[in-house]
Amino acid sequence: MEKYLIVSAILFTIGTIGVLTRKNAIVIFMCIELMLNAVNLTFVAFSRYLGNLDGQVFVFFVMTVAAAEAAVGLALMIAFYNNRESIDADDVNLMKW
Amino acid sequence: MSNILSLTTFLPILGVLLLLFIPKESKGVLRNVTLAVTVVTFLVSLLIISGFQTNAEFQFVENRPWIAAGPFIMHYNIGIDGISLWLVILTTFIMPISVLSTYTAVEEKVKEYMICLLLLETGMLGAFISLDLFLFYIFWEVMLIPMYFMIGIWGGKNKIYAAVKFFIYTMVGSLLMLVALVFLYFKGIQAGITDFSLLHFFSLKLDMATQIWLFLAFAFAFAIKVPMFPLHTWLPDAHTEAPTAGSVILAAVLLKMGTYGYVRFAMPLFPDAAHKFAPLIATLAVIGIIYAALVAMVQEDVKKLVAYSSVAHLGFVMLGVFAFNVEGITGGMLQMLNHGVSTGALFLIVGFIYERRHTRLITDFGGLSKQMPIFATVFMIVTFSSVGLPGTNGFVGEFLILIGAFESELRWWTVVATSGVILSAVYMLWVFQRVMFGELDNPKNQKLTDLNAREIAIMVPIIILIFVMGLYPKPIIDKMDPAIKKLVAQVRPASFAVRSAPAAIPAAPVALPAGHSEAQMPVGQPGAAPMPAGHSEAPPAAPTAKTH
Amino acid sequence: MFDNVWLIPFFPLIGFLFLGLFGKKIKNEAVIGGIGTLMIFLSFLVSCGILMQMIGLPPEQRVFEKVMFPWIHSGNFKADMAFLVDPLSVVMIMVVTGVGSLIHLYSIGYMHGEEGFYRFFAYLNLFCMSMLLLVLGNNMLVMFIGWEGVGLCSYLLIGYYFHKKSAGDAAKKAFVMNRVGDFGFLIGLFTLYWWFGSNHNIWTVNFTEIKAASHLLPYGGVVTVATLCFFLGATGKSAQLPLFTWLPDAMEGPTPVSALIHAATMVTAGVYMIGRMSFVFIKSPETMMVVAVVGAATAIFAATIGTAQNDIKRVLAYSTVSQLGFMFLAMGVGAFSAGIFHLMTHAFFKACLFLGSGSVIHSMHHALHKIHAHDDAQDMRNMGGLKAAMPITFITFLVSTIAIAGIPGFSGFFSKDEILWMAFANPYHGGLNIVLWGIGAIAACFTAFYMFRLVFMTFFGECRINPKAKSYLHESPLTITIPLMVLGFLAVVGGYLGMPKLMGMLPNYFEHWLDPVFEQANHYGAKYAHAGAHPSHALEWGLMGLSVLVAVVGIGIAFTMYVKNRELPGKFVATFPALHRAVFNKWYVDELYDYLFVNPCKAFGRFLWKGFDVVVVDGVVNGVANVVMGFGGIFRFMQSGYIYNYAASMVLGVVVILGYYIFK
Amino acid sequence: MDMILIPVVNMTPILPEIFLSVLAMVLLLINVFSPSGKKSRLAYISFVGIVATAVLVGAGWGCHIESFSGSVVLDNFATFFKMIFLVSAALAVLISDQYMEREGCNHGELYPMILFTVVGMMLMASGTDLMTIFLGLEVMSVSLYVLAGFNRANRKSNEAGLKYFLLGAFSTGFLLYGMALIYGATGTTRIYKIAGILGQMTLPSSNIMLVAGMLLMLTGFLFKIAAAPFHMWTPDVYEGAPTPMTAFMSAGPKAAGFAAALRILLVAMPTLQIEWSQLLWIIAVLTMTVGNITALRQDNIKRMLAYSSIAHAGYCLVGFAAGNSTGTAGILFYMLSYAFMNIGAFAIVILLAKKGETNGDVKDFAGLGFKHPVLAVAMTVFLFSLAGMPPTAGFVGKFYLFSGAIQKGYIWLAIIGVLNSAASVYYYLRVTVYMYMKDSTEEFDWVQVTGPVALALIIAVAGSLIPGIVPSFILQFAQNAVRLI
Amino acid sequence: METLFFLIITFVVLVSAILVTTCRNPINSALALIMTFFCLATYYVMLDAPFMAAVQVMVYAGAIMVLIVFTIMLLNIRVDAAKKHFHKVILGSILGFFTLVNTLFLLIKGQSAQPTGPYSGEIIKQIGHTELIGKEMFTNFLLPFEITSILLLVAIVGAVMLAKKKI
Repeated sequence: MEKYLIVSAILFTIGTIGVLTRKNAIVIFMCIELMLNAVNLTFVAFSRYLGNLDGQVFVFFVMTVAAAEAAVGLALMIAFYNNRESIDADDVNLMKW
Repeated sequence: MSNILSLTTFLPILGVLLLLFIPKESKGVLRNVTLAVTVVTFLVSLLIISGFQTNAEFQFVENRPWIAAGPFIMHYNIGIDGISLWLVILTTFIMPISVLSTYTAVEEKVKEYMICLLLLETGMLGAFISLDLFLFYIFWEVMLIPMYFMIGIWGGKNKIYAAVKFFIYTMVGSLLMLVALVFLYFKGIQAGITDFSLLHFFSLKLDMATQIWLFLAFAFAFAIKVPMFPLHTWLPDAHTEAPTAGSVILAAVLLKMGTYGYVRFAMPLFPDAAHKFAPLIATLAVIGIIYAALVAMVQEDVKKLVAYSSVAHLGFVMLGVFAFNVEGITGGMLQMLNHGVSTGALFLIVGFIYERRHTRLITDFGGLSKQMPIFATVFMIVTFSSVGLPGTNGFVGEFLILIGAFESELRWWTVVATSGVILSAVYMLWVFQRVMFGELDNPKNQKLTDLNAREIAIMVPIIILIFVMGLYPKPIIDKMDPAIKKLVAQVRPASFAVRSAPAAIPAAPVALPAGHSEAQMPVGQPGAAPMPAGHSEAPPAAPTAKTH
Repeated sequence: MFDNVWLIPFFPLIGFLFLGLFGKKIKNEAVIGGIGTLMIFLSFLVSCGILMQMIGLPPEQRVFEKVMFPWIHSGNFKADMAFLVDPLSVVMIMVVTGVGSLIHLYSIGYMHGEEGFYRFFAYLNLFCMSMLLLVLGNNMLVMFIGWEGVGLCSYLLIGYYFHKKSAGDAAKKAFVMNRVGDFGFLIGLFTLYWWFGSNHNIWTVNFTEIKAASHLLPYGGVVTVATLCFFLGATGKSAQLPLFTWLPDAMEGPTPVSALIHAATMVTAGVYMIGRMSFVFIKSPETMMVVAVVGAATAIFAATIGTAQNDIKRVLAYSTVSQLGFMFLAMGVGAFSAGIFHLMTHAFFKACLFLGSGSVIHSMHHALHKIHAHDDAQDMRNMGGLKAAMPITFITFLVSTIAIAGIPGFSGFFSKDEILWMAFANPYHGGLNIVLWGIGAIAACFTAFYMFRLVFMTFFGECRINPKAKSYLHESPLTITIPLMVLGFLAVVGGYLGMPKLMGMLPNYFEHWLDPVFEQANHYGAKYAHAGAHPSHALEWGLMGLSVLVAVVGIGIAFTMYVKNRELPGKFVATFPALHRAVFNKWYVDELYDYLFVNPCKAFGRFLWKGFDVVVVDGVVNGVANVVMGFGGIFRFMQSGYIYNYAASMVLGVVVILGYYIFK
Repeated sequence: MDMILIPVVNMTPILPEIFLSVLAMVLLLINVFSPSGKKSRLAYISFVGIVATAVLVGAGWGCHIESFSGSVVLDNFATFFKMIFLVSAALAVLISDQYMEREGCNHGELYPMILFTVVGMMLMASGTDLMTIFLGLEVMSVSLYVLAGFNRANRKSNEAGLKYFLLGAFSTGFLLYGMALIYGATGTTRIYKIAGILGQMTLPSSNIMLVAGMLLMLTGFLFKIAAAPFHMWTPDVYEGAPTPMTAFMSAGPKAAGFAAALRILLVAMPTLQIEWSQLLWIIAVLTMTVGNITALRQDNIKRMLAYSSIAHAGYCLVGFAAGNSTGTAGILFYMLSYAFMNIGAFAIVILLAKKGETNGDVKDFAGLGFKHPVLAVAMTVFLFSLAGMPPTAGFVGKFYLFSGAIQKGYIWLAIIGVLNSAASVYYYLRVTVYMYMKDSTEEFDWVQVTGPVALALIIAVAGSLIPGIVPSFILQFAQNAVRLI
Repeated sequence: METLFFLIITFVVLVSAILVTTCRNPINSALALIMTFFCLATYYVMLDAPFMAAVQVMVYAGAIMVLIVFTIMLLNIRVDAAKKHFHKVILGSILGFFTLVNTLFLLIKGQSAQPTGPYSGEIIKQIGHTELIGKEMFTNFLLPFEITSILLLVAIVGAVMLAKKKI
């Protein structure tokens, strides 16, 4: 089981780094999805190891959530793009200080 | 009759409700109604004096459940004793005068101004009558709000800075006090006390370390309000910018909150710590007296000068209060009243000339005596009252403070403080000279008119009080005497008895065991007989001495 | 009659209140002056009644206390509004009301036409009330009311011509210097009160109670501290070294004020106070010595300054300071009754002198006014030869001058000689006695010199006034001259009340009268007096002769310099310019005080305000606010608006939190 | 193949959620048939619906019903929080209409979204399973992303939505990872079971996986609460979002975050209290300080209120760190009063702003005090309540929060708290300074108070004042609520 | 054999994950992400969770990624500017490194619960994964399941509302 956990940890980290380094909002969102997937892997691994299915049910819900977020998030990005002709995260700084 | 304290306190709120229905264009009506409300409040408060029994107990007590949730139980618990009685009267007395003083001074936003005044009155009265620590804190803070607006809206050039500084400065102190208050409450819970009632906490015994911290927190809050050196800088700003009535109330009543806080809360609640810090506080008080006097001397703005003089006067009060004997505390209490009357009057006087000339710079005046003889007389009387001339009110308090402090451990402090008497004469007379004496050479001053009937009506009661309190203070002292004796007994920790004993018994070594025997005596019980300092002879001491 | 003692201060109080409140409405000066004078005269009548009653009592019963109402009662402290009638206070009330009445009367004429006439009389009445409270108070606190009250009136009256800056300055200076003294008074009071209370559980400020307990007081020690403090109070009120400079300045007030307050009554309060507490003062040999030395030093010091002044009133003022020095010398050598005696005689002749000078000034002023000249009406250099124009003034003035100079047969001789003799023969100060006597004698010589210089410059020689004004000089009206004559008469005969035993013609009524008051003091003094100091009669006669001689020498020098050989003063000045300048400028004491106290205080105050209060104290307050605001700025710019920054902050938080818990 | 037997479940605990969801769906339908100028009716309907829900919720007071095999519970704690959500939603609905009309938004979908948000928050408050809580949180978050970006035409609103979405989703990652670790360490996601398992562990704090899971999960909630250092989104999103939604966001979701975190930590992990209260101690200090100090330098009033809301989260964390009944009851009370005072303050901001959210600087308040005295007085009440001056609800709330810390022995935390609150006074006062003490030629003729806003203001003023003067009854409810979890 | 397979999959998943975060072109990132999802599905199969694998492929690789790619196409997003923000990269890497250290350490040091659950690999294989999941979901986790319906409704409404062209 531990190997899966480690893989998931690495994936989670890669996702985090992606969020921190990329500037395209969609890519950032993809990195977040990567993080969620890493968590999913953890859940499934634990679930398998512990022998109960709660974790896998959880994963199922996480996927739903991811889908919902994707829908709303991408809609937001489109709205943003409509106004600003850009989806660059660095352009999301009208408000600061 | 039993609700008379509540009635007095909340009458101004009723007045506010009344004012709300008066259109803001009818300024005269607004003024007269407010005046009527304050006068009625004053008259009602006179009933309190007549019903007041001369004893040490709290009277007109009302005790109603208010908040009870979780660990906290607060009551609407009010009552007065001799100490708070006169402060209540002072407040109700000053209010009509302040209202009257604004008849021409405030021409804009009259309605709001009057509402602020009335709210302020309720806040001040509430703080003086609260016997529940939490209730006290509420009123203590509530007072800030109307005062803040009074300074900020109707103030002078730098009003915003002054108002905000006043507010935040006071707030910092009182919030720390709040922490201490809650801490104290939890200590009380451990000792079986179930609510915030002040009287219950008087019997609470705390260890020294706790007392020290709590005392410091309380003392800090009160010291800001007093204000004591070096926490005084908000005061000159606030006073200078505030409208006349604001300054009057600030000086006459609000500053008393600080000293009253010491007398009512900080000292009896934490007697040991109070004694421990007495030298420190006395030092600050004395520094305040001298320092404020020196600074006042060189002021260019009359109002600022009076503000600094307040710092000096309040320094005297603190010195007296921390003498821990009847004379000192009585003197302190009297000085609080005196300062309320005379410094209030000084601010009124400054207000009069400011209204006429729209300047307060000393150099803009000179020779006004010629043009305004009545004003000159009034100013002079008040000046000498402030200086503490015997026969005026200022003397009685100052003298009792000094003699009380001299009797106590604070002898050398007293000597220094007494020199403040000289300095007060210097700065007050100097300003009087520069404003009133000399040639009337400024053409603008040559058109000045003397006081009108309203202004005289404002000053007459004050002047009468100045002399009455100076020549026959006995009724006032008598009413507060039992309460002060009780207080002195309360703030008299065992360790202090040890120190004062040698003075009473010539054979010094004998005194130590005497102190021990007294240490077992329950300190601060309401019923404990008041024992003037130096009376603590302990007969069992002699046999013990033989064993040495 | 004793029961009615309260009437004595009460009448002037009524006068004050009436004139103060309604005086402005009364346009008739005669009514105002009449009321003012009547009130104090009524007090005088009551005082006479009391005197009569007291004379009728045996000496040991001549003490009476009258409690009016309780005043300050708090804890151990008790002070009532109460009066003490004893021989000492009777002497004082007689002087105050007597001289006071005369001066009131005088003022009606002198103040004629002044703006604020009513105000003057109101203040004068208030002063009388305060002074009477001072002398009648049965405890230190009532005394202190009077003590400060007279200071207040002095302030008001010196500042009577408030439009003059110098008047305002002088008034303030007087009050502040008095306050310095009051500081001492208070500390002395505290010390005594505290010592009795904490050691013997006697908490009192009452004179009779202190007197009854005074046997408990130790010699020296705490008593020295207390009495020195009291003495500081006395120096302030009575213009002794080092607090004397206000008195000459106080001459800015109208002349009757100078006569009443700054010569006859108020300034003697310090002497009275020491007399009242003689039983305490005597317990401290050190203090006694200090009092004597300060008295003697003041006497000579002021006298020297008096020799070089040209303002007629200033000369008299320095003379007053000097005479007060004599009184303190008397007190310091234990000659209490002699001191009080000199107080009384001095009240007569110095009041007369001042009123006389007032009469001169009045006349000069009118004359100069008529011709619209702006010469100084008080400058002696503008006078001369006035004896012809103003005979009554001249004669009374001359009589008083002789009295103050100490020519036998006049009142000043008796009292001053008694003091000088006691300075020499007192049993307390050992070897210092001769010095004290010597200084006193030289001061007496100076006194005679400058007083006659004054007389010669004013009344003799040719008239130096503006010739056009000369014809307008005339004698003053009756309201002015009557008091002059009465006082002149008293200046002559007053001394016979206290004729030295030595002369044996009359018993020393005065000393006998005061015996009950000072008996105890003398008793205490005997404890440490040098036994056997009993100089012979011959010596006493000899010294008396010597003191007369020095007076005559003084007069002689004055005559030589100012009548016979007018060039001498100029030559003298030319020979010793520095000395003259120093003396003329009052030894630069005022400048010294400015330099030592006034200016540093102001500078320090300014520093505390601008440098400390605004910069340091408020600086800290505002500094805290600014630091907080500064952090606000920093935090604000951390809020960059970039998502990656925000995310980084979150990750950082997570990493730190996790790291701490994992690796702790 | 067996049939899956769907168990018979007690629906009582989620009746309000069901009711609100149905209402929201109905509203969606009504919206479709409402012409674009007549969307206000949706506001009224949803207000009435919320009031009805409140009655429904109130009826559940005193019950303790677990249902859905331990996924959800109806207890006083949940009820109290649901009331807070409903209050904030009701006030938000009342103030939305006028704003949206002015800004020219089609606000038909707004009200269903608000209701869905409330459903999510309610599930967070009453959920006893990490999954329920997580899904509640997501329902709430997703709706909030939409609400923040609701004004599509406005660039700031777009940006707010996007920022909130990206950061929110990011924080969800951590939250989930934490939940995964807890699941791994305990083998379950049911809060009561976790409590049981932890109770049996000898030294739960030595299990790093458990502690780390708890911490990671906590960071997720701290993000919603807007606690430092997870607070950075707050000012930007609050500034950009449509003002009524800012108001709503500052009150409701914050409370929901507290509800979930409180329930998980207090019920499931009391044995780890040393760890989490230590952490919260520091975070409380950071949050208060950063919030207050930064707010000092703000000119835009929405942004200032955003920083102030960070600070207020800090105050609540003080009570949270204490973790005793006084402190937690304080949080409950405070969140309720905060809903009143903060939404009230935002209501005034809405009234004062002009189209396009201009006129939103503190200095634009100049002269309001005497031109619109009633509004100014109301604003003053809100500000003083936010500042914690007696006799307002804000004071009593703070009093209880700090008292909790003192009771727990965290004196210094309380002291830092009060010092912060003293500093905060400055920026609240600044608004009153402008309102009353600065003159302006502005006539404020565009300011008009419509009925719903007036109603909201009245409710808000009453809610900020009355609990300050007679706080006892609400405090007792709060005490009851925390006693039973 | 299984270990080798695992290693290969792990290699692929890591490489594709890194590609997600490094590819300049969002489309490439998206494709890499799809690859990652597939690998994860493989893991799920290896962990006896075939149903999850199926869902993973359908929901993630199918629905979500299609959505994302569609959006990328729709918005016609250009390649990231050549200029890299190095401070961002460095900051991100450092923080990432510490995150990794923390996570790995806690995973290794932490103790998971005892495997006491009823569903061992054999039972799953015997009854069938899908059925078990379904059973769990409709009994124990009925409420969360219902909530997802609301969630999806919210998402739909929100997305439509935000993205529709003209209101």
